[in-house]
Amino acid sequence: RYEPLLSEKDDTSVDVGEAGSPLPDDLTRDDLSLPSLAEPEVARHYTRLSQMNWSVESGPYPLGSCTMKYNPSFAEDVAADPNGAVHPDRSAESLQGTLEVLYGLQDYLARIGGMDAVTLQPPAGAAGEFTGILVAKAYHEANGHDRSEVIVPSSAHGTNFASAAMAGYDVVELPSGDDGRVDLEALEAAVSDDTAALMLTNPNTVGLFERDIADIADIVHDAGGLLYYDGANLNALLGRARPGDMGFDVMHYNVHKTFATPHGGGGPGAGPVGVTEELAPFLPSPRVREDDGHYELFEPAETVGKVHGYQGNWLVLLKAYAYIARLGDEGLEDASAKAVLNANYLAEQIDCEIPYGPFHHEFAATAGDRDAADVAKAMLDHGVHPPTTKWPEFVPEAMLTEPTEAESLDSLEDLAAAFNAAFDADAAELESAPSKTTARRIDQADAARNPRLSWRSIDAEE
Amino acid sequence: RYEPLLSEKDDTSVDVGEAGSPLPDDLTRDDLSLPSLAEPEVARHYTRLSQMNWSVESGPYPLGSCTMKYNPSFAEDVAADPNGAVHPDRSAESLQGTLEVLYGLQDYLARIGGMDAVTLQPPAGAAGEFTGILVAKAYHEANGHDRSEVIVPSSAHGTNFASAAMAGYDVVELPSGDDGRVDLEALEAAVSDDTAALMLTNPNTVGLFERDIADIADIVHDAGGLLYYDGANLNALLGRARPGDMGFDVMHYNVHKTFATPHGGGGPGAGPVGVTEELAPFLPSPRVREDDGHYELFEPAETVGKVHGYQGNWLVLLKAYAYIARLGDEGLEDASAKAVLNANYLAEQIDCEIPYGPFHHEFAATAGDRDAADVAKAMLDHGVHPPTTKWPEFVPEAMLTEPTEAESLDSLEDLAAAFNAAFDADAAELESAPSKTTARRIDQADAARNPRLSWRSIDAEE
Amino acid sequence: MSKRRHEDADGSPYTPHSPAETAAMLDEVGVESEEELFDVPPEVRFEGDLGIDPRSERELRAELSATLAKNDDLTEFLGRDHHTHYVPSVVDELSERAEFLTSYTQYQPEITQGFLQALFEYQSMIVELTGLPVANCSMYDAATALGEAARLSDRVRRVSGTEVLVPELLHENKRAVLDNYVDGTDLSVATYPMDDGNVDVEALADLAGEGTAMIYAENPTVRGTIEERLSAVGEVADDAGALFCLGTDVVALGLLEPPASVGADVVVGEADALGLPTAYGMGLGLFATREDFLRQVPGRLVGAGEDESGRRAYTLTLQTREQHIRKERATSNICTNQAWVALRTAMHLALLGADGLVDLASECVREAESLAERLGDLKGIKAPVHDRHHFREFLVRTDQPAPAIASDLEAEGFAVHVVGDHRLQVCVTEVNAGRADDLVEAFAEAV
Amino acid sequence: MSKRRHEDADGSPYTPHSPAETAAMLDEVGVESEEELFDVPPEVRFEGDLGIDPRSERELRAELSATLAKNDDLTEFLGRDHHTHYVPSVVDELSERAEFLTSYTQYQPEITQGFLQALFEYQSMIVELTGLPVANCSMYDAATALGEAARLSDRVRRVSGTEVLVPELLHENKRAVLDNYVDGTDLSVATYPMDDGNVDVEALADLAGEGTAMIYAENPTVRGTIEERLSAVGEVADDAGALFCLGTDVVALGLLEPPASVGADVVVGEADALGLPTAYGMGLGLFATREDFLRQVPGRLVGAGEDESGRRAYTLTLQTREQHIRKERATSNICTNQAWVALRTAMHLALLGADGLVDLASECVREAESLAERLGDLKGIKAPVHDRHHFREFLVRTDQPAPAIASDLEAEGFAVHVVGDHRLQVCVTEVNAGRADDLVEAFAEAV
Repeated sequence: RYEPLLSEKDDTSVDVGEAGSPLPDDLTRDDLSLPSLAEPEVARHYTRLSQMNWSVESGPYPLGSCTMKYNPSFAEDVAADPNGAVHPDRSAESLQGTLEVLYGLQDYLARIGGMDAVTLQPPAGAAGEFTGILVAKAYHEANGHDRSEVIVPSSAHGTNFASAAMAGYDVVELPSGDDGRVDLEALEAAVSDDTAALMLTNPNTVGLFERDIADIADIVHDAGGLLYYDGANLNALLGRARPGDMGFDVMHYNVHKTFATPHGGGGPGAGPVGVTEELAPFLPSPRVREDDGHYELFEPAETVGKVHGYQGNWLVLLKAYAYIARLGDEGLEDASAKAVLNANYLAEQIDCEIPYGPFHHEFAATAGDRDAADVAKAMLDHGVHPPTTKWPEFVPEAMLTEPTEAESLDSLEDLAAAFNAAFDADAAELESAPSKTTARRIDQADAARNPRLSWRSIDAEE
Repeated sequence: RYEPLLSEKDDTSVDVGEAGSPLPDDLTRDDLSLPSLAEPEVARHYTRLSQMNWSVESGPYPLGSCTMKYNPSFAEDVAADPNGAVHPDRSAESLQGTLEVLYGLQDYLARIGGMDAVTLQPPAGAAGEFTGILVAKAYHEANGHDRSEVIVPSSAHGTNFASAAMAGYDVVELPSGDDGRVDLEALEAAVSDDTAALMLTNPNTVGLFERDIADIADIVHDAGGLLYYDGANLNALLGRARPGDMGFDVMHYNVHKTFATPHGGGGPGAGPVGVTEELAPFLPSPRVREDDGHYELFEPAETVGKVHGYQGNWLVLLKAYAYIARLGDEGLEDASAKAVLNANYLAEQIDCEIPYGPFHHEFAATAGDRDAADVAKAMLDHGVHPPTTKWPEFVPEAMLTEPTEAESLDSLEDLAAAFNAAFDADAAELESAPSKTTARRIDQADAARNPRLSWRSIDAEE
Repeated sequence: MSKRRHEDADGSPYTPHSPAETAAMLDEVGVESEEELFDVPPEVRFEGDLGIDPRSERELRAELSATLAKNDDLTEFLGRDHHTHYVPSVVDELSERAEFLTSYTQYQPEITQGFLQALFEYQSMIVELTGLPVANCSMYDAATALGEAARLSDRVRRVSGTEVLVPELLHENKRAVLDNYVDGTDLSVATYPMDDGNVDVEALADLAGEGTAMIYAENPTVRGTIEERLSAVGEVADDAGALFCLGTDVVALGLLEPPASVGADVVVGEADALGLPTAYGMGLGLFATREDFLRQVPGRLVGAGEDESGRRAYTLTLQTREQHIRKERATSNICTNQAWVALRTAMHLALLGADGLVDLASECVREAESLAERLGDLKGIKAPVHDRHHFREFLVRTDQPAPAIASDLEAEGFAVHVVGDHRLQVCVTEVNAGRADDLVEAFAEAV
Repeated sequence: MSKRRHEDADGSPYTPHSPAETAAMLDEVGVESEEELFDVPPEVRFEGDLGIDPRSERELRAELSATLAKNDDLTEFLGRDHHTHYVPSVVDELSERAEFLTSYTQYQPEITQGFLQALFEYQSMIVELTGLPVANCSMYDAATALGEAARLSDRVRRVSGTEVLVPELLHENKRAVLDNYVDGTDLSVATYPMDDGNVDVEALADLAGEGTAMIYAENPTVRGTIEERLSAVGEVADDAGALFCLGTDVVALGLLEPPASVGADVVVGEADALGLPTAYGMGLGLFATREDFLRQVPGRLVGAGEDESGRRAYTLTLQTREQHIRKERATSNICTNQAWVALRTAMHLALLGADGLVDLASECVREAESLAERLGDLKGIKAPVHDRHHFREFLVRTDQPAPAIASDLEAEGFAVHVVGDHRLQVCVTEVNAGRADDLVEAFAEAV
């Protein structure tokens, strides 16, 4: 099955002058080359491409730490409301509906996270991390603290390291303890007067709750640092534990992970940030407040400024609001309950070693003497998406698996069968997998050595 | 690839009393068995089923006489307007928007067909035929004519025969002439005092324009009969010729064929009927009229009554309006021009005999000494939908092919390649085809001999 | 070849031909122009303008949005054979997938297994709901399904009569359609009386006899009452050697007695109450019947069979009943039916499941009872008029003239049915129940 | 096992577990209850209520529809980095197909070829439009793309300076984001003056020098003017050994000078003007650059390669630049980006084609010129303020206070930008051009 590139379907070049440009020649391009197809051709092209793509509606998608759960269709209809299609520079008075939703979402997220104030501006989780660290930095600066380090456990997402560095901090990596959790002694040793913050994911990236969280908070706070909560795994705790109650000062929420907004093949997401009262004055501008039923935008007193050109990914935020409101307390609790139950049940069905435990919503199986990437490719032939592979690094040949609450018992059985078949495959089978997919195994090293990033570069070679 | 039946996924049975029925037991069922699945499971089920289904957005769909052309997406958005989601029993005063669209469509169709009055009530083409014949019958009865026969050419759609019979007429079959058209002498012989109407498709079902249409009209009219136009092939004539101008008294329009409303795997369609002024008083009730910008429903003076519980398939009519208004005169003309050009071009590329011609929008190739159904199955493996096979019957092993205007030159080349490869296939290949499809060749005779029409009947067998 | 389309902007936006391609194709075909290909004699050639102005997609969407906004925004308490339930968004998402929406009837089953299975599942769910073993893929609507049922009674050998007995309270539109459907047969239609909203079984028994071809009853009736003696109706039909055709709807079937258990030979009715939003009467005709009548069934049937590799596969079956094979001797002229609506109804049923459907149907009983009671408490109103259980809707007798009250209600933003000088009909489902208090208040003002 | 879910109706509608299944699973796992699985110490266990009421899908759709309807229905003549063009319906249909919408980043390319190819095509179209050979899959928006460009200038070895020069007329939001993006670097931001809406090239040349890391200019500018001496800006940057970063948008690129030809090293800007309806500032950041900086590019890149059978296949590539591999030494922290918006933009570009894009861009010039002229004819107004060509938007100087005029216009149903005490900004595209006459009339009343 092959779908030609748009450029292989058409190679029209238009002379801009001949096409009736209203500008003097020296201000315009001479010509423009873009495929020029009629709607029926475009419709078929993208329909065919879509059929070569895996999605949550295709089957299980147990990417650990990515939380690929079912995305309710009704939220798309809500987001398509033409009354929500407004320009960001309109007066607050003329946008009371939009502001009411944003205010409501700020409130929901504050409740869920146990936080005092929330900004919705960051357009993705990593942007939320950057924002949270900027806020922490501004807090320290306002308090006259000169702190240069952010501590990040080795099991953390790469974004934690990158976001801290982006804000100008030195990153101190904290190795995981033998039990897969934060090693309190190592933490004691790592904190200092230079510690601006510890960034922590809880449950962590092998699904373990950091049971010593109260002690961790004390250690960091005693050193004058702030505690940052990475919301990637919040789906494991809804209604059971709140970062604010655990002692976190600042956190981000990943709305596609926890609140079922579609990931769209790589975004848009949204990474709202919640903080305690102390940090609220530093949040990005503007935020929404309510005054006697009237909503208005305001600039926090010591705001860090802006992290997005406008107010973030509005349509995503609207869908997150819809999801939270659809579920309510009991639905959110049920989501976490079933996410955790599913992970534990699936783990029972898989014939391979799973270090650590008891885990919550995800677990890191180890492929042992096999290459986890090979096992993943073999799973493709069994009609499922494989887990996240080779991460976190401290689990050898990790297969980080998160089925989410949306998988049925039948689906978990299918997933387990795929796992076990792939684990049982011999070396030759593993090497030649996958064979039933749109593309066979792709040589990624070669693609990187010889980058061809546009159809022009393909044409140039051929 | 196999997707289980819903019933294989779940077999819930609910005790109605236990479920809290508000009615006395003797008025209710005891229990109800239906699959009970959650939304994520239902979403995957139908997503997977959809992926096992060919459509116009999948590729060429050249079913002769079915006119499977591109269905513009914007018409779906128009049809989704919540202001159009109204109950049919509302007062006309409160539905001026809906009535305005219906009135506008009556007007457009009258212009396109060259007719004086149009009803939009028939919910499909065959229902349109039945309606048209009922109107003709009422006309004859009102004029004191006692006529018992409807003449239908052998090349006509099966619905023509069935619709005439349904209205109580005897059907007189008129064999095609040697040139594939109506044989005037045979027609002369067939008409009589008993002739209520001649039903004619023009261009006919092998794509030939009935050049003698003026003579045909005279013969039928002279005998006191009416001339009925089957609109199945109207897509070949838009803006070039109008049934009303050709002497037809009554016609139906197939909106999915001519005006690009989606066929939905078998409907809903719409079969509006247009008539001359003489027949207008007999049209179904109600129709829409306009009075100084105000729209109202009225009952035609000698109406045949109703052919649908309400006003037909409103959402389909709305999409038809949108399509016609999008194209306008020039767009409609272009559609027919390209439909005819595509058919003639494709015919040039196919290595097999095509009797008759010159044709308009479709042609009947003959598979010669091959079984047309086998050739069709072989085409499936080349990634296209095959033509209509074995019809019309007077072309041996017919492959009635109608590419429509929506196919690009590239797509026609693909289609021709598939045709030619299938024609070139040897007997063994033909017999074993298809091999690349979701299902292999299905034994339809066996399915009919041993009908299993529900999952209950499957369970009963197993 | 470049597809540059610029010069061709006046044509259809859905013809993917660049001028260069058109020229090359004309050349290959051997003509100078597209017009040459039209073999239309000059005397019938149309040379005028149709007078239809093209609009851009953007203009047209704005125009039609403005036009439809001319419909008044009323809260509808309307029923009478066209019922409104909430359709989950995912039904739109799934049914509007192009593979479903833009496909044709399944003439090539090997590449249309998806739709065929979905229709097979629809048939299966109707079988579960009716208890009858054969259900077709769809009829246009309840009225035409009734017409087809009557015609079926005319084809069935064991039936000797020619009279179709229908309730005096039959929806006037259904009656009008039925009249047309039997117009070409020997059948005639007569009515039997009702007793407080239900079939007057004794009167029916008096009317029925050898001359009866079919007895039609409804549950719920057009006035929303739930029949209490359906089995007796079935017996009357049996005794008369007539078919018993029961009209119902897909939601009511979730709670009420299954038609097979009261002796129904044919079930018709409205299936669009699930899956399809209110659409100005656009419908989905339910049609189920007994095994004996399998080869007399109108419409499409999907059957399970096997493919060459022995795996289960689905296909349209028993097509020799149909017009494209049997021509004038077909069981019906139906070709294009309402397959896509059936798909949507099946999706909605799958989402509801057994529990959900029972709950929804129960809500239809409770809301109607509750609203009738509250309206009945108002001075100048009797509701419900019939001393029966009701499903979704009920009759209201008003001391004041009903049309004037309905008009007042419309001015307040509510639509109800006027069914007589002093009779209104009110229908309530989960969709409008939230406005029931407001309706009662508006009634209180109006009466 | 029966999936009867009735008793479980209070949970999430999106967890497909029947009570029986849940019980069996708990048993298999070896615990009594779901709660046992939560390894949360009592001291941090949350025992309260969140206080969020669940709503049914039907209720919630009605509620949110009512809430959003509280937004006033204004015709927006607004631009300034967030531009509105008509998005064809088919873009919604195709992009909302679940296979696109509900997929994740393409970590398993063998089963995500569809999205990868679509993103490869997006990159390719941006390459055609900018003339630069490397385009990434997306940034969040124009402002963050500018921030990333500045950070790139900090990583590029050939650049020794630390000052980023931006126009004094830069959008205030963009400046605020840029400040934060350079906060953790050695970079600082300074402004250079404008001359009648365009870059004051001579003043810029005076400011630029060894200390300059990057010069940023825009075309069109935030005031809608079209730059006339961009090549000179490029030369200033070259002379200073600084990067030349050009901000633009995807529609303007269809008509204006291609960035590569004026010496741009990086192109950033707004790509959401196509494909995405106005969405309260939700964006799509364009990012393209020179081959030399390939390994410094932030964000995702899709490359073409081969699969084992030698057929072309697509994959995310050069991932060693990224945070999940390189951690704190990554070229950016970006992970989730705006891939789906890029998909939509590519779809819109594919529908427009070369002709369509040139036409659309030309319309942006013509409509702005025409509206500015008509407004300029009014007493008490000068429009356009700048004696330049304009793209979509232009500045209006008013004798009366601008905020009061804007307020009057809003009361008449129009939104325009207030950019100073006596300055308004007006943006016109094909979407609002049909209301331009009404706007002129409202202006005439207001001034």
